[in-house]
Amino acid sequence: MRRVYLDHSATTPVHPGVIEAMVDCMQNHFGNPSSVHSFGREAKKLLEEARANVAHLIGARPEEIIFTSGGTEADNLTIFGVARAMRKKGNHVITSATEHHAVLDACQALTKEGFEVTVLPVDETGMVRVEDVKAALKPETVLVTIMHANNEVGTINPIKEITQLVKAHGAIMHTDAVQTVGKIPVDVNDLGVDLMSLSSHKIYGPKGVGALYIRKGTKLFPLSHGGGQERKRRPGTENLPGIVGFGKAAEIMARELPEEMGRMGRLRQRLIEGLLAIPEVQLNGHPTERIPINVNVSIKYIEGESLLLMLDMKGIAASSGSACTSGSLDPSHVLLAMGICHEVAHGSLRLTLGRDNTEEDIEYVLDVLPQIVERLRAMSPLYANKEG
Amino acid sequence: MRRVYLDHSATTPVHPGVIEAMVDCMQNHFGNPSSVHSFGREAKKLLEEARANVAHLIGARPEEIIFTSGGTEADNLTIFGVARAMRKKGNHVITSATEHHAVLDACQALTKEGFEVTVLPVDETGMVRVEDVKAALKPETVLVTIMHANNEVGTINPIKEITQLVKAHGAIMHTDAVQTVGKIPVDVNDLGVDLMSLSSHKIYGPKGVGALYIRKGTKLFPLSHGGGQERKRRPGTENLPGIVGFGKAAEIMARELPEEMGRMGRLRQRLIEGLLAIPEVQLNGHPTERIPINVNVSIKYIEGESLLLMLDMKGIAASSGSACTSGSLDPSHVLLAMGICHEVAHGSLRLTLGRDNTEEDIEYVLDVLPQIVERLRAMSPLYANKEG
Amino acid sequence: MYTDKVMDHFMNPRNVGEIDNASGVGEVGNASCGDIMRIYLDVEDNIIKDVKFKTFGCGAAIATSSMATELIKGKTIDEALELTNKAVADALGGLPPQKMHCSNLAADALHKAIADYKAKQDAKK
Ligand SMILES: Cc1ncc(COP(=O)(O)O)c(C=O)c1O
Ligand SMILES: Cc1ncc(COP(=O)(O)O)c(C=O)c1O
Ligand code: FES
Ligand code: FES
Repeated sequence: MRRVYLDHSATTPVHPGVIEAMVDCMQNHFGNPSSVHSFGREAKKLLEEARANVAHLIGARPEEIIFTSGGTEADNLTIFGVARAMRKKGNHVITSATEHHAVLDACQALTKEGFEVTVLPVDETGMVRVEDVKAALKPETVLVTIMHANNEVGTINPIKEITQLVKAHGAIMHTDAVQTVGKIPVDVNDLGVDLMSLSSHKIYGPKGVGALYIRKGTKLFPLSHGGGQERKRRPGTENLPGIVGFGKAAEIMARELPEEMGRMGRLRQRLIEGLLAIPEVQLNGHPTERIPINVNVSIKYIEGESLLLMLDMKGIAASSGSACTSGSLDPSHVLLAMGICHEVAHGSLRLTLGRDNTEEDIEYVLDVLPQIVERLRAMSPLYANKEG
Repeated sequence: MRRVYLDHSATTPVHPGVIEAMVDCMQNHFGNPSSVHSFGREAKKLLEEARANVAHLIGARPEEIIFTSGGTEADNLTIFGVARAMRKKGNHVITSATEHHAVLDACQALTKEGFEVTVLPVDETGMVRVEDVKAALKPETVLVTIMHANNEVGTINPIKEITQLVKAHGAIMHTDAVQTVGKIPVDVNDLGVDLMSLSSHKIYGPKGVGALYIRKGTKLFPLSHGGGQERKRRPGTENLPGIVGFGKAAEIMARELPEEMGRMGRLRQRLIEGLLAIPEVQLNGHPTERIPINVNVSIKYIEGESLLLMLDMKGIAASSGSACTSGSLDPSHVLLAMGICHEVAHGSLRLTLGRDNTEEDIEYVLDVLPQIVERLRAMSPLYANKEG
Repeated sequence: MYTDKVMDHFMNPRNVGEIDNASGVGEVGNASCGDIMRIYLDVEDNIIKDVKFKTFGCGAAIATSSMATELIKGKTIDEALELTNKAVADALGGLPPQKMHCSNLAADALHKAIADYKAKQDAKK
């Protein structure tokens, strides 16, 4: 059976060149980068090469990159690390309603430490309004964290404008760029942010490794303690194979991005057109300000999990904001924040493209999907009600 | 040139079978374990197989294992997680002077949150005295964390006896078993501990992954927040290739341990004998209660870093507790805690054995080392003084 | 970590040893990391005819000792006094940041040895 992976915002396949680099690292350079001897020095060299590659991808300097165990840790390190370090200056943090749980839940936990957190709303396309940020800034505001692009609907926030406001106000600006890095051009100096979270497994690197960009001079307490690794900001023996893989992925992304961005955009347009040709399907998110790999639609009168399972039987991997897929009782907080009602959120389908996808893959999906939709709708009392 | 790696307590080479399992995971099962579709389910299956293998190695149940980014995170998660969760019950924590920095520094940081920390001394072999634990237990004691074996001198602590006291007192017992798991038999139920830290890269698995054993019913706050992974105790997309590698390493260790333990012990005895035949060399640590891979000696009148560099020129990788190798101003806190003076600590040499080492490796070291010692002593003003 | 120059002076240190009845001896010990360096001078007509050292310390400590002795051999006392710690480190192609304190040893020991020589000369007068 044909297998079509369309869940690249959840995770990506590991690039063959990345696997090769990791195997070389594990077979030939397994030393501990802290060791004095040649095994250690070779490992250290690989570590610093990877750091340079990741820095290059976002226009940073290598010494401004520290490696973490993933995007979640980078987000948590920022939120707890900066807020606690700035506690004397103020106790107010601003974030937005569509952030990843790593940001939202960390901010929520901050409130138990005496912080006040403002969660900004988004408009119906999922975008944070610059004027809302302006209105929320207070003398006590020490940190603003707004994601670069959303993982569910792909909407890109106006981070550059927001950052200008935040910096002029004297607060620290962080953006979770897990979903944009490697997909659109991202430059820390163009955006002006102080901190930026990255994750390797979203850019064809291995899982379990990420990075935090920390602009020189930004104060941050570590989340954990131990050896002096990563400039004392992130202790523990470095995940060398993971970091080497991440570095290789960053190098490949930097090279492929210009061409892939265009190709993804074209596949995406074809997919959206095809999906909107099915009756009662709506596009969620922003029509243009969205990352080129993201398609998110709501297919009315059906529920996302059943849809995913039927697609899976046809070899198609996708995801949904349905409550039934989340393990919790509520559908996607992102779709709800955009003002989409529960019922429509339940029928959401996210298809996220990647470098292995072809036009044939898209045609296959557009061939299979209408039949599935029809079958599910035939079973749905909502659809029956509506017709009746 | 012959290369002899004798720094297995710093990190180990990755076992070829581990690399193979990781490559298979990355090539064929790259899904996100949280995904509904087949890619996700395959990943989830690998995750749970690895968990079962790691659990088996220490006699635990799979649901009592959570994966972390390494030993450092497992230690920090325990110390902050348990202490904060038990805050209402008491604010006293007990640890020992020879713990890894991941434990010592985390305990130090706890004092800023209003905890009182007792750091127990050790005897001249590096062992914690059971009666000292008994004397230190107070009504406010909520957590005791004592390492199973020390990473520098290899001394094994009487964890079973200590745990009995601690449990009878109603406190929670943690042991950092990073240096014992895979080297001697370790069983969580035999030891009776509530929590145990493990690290993959010390048992021929990849760096950047570890585990925390948490006995059912033990309360613990997470260090960071986000997705609900690892029973909400450790969020973030799972480091699947790392975890799969760790699981494979655990499986191999469980199989090889009985035989390797004996072989390591024999190589170690030969090495110790040969080293003690050099004049003015002393063995650091316990004569018998030490892990079979550890040799730690002090070679008087010479400094450890120069010794490591000269050994390195001969292809031999080792480590030292000298201040000059630490990047800080003090020599090893472990050797100092054992009552060894600065000068003798500076001349310490740690050789830690592994599964690739042969008798020939040991003879090579014993052939090369005396000449190096002679050269360095000829340069040493301390040796001159002594002779003069 | 170390430059090739450092490794060369570490593996093949110049002027290791002692001088019997030296014209001047200087010893410095950096209590912080326990390293000790001793320099022996043989001075004739205000010129350093020979110099030897003994050092207990890391690779950088040994290499800087060796380089410092090389740099002043055959120089006048006044020229030798001008030797700075930085000059020694530079001559070695630089030292890692955490090792800069070791380079302070060599020039300091030398200056002490010269002071000892001068004191001995004054005593003779
Ligand atoms: C926007 C965003 N932030 C953070 C994360 C978390 O990254 P990681 O999976 O590496 O922990 C993800 C992906 O899960 C994400 O999409
Ligand atoms: C006793 C002990 N605990 C903890 C650690 C830290 O483990 P990791 O390197 O996986 O962070 C180590 C090794 O460095 C260790 O030897
Ligand atoms: S209908 Fe079963 S989980 Fe929602
Ligand atoms: S002598 Fe100790 S660091 Fe150089």
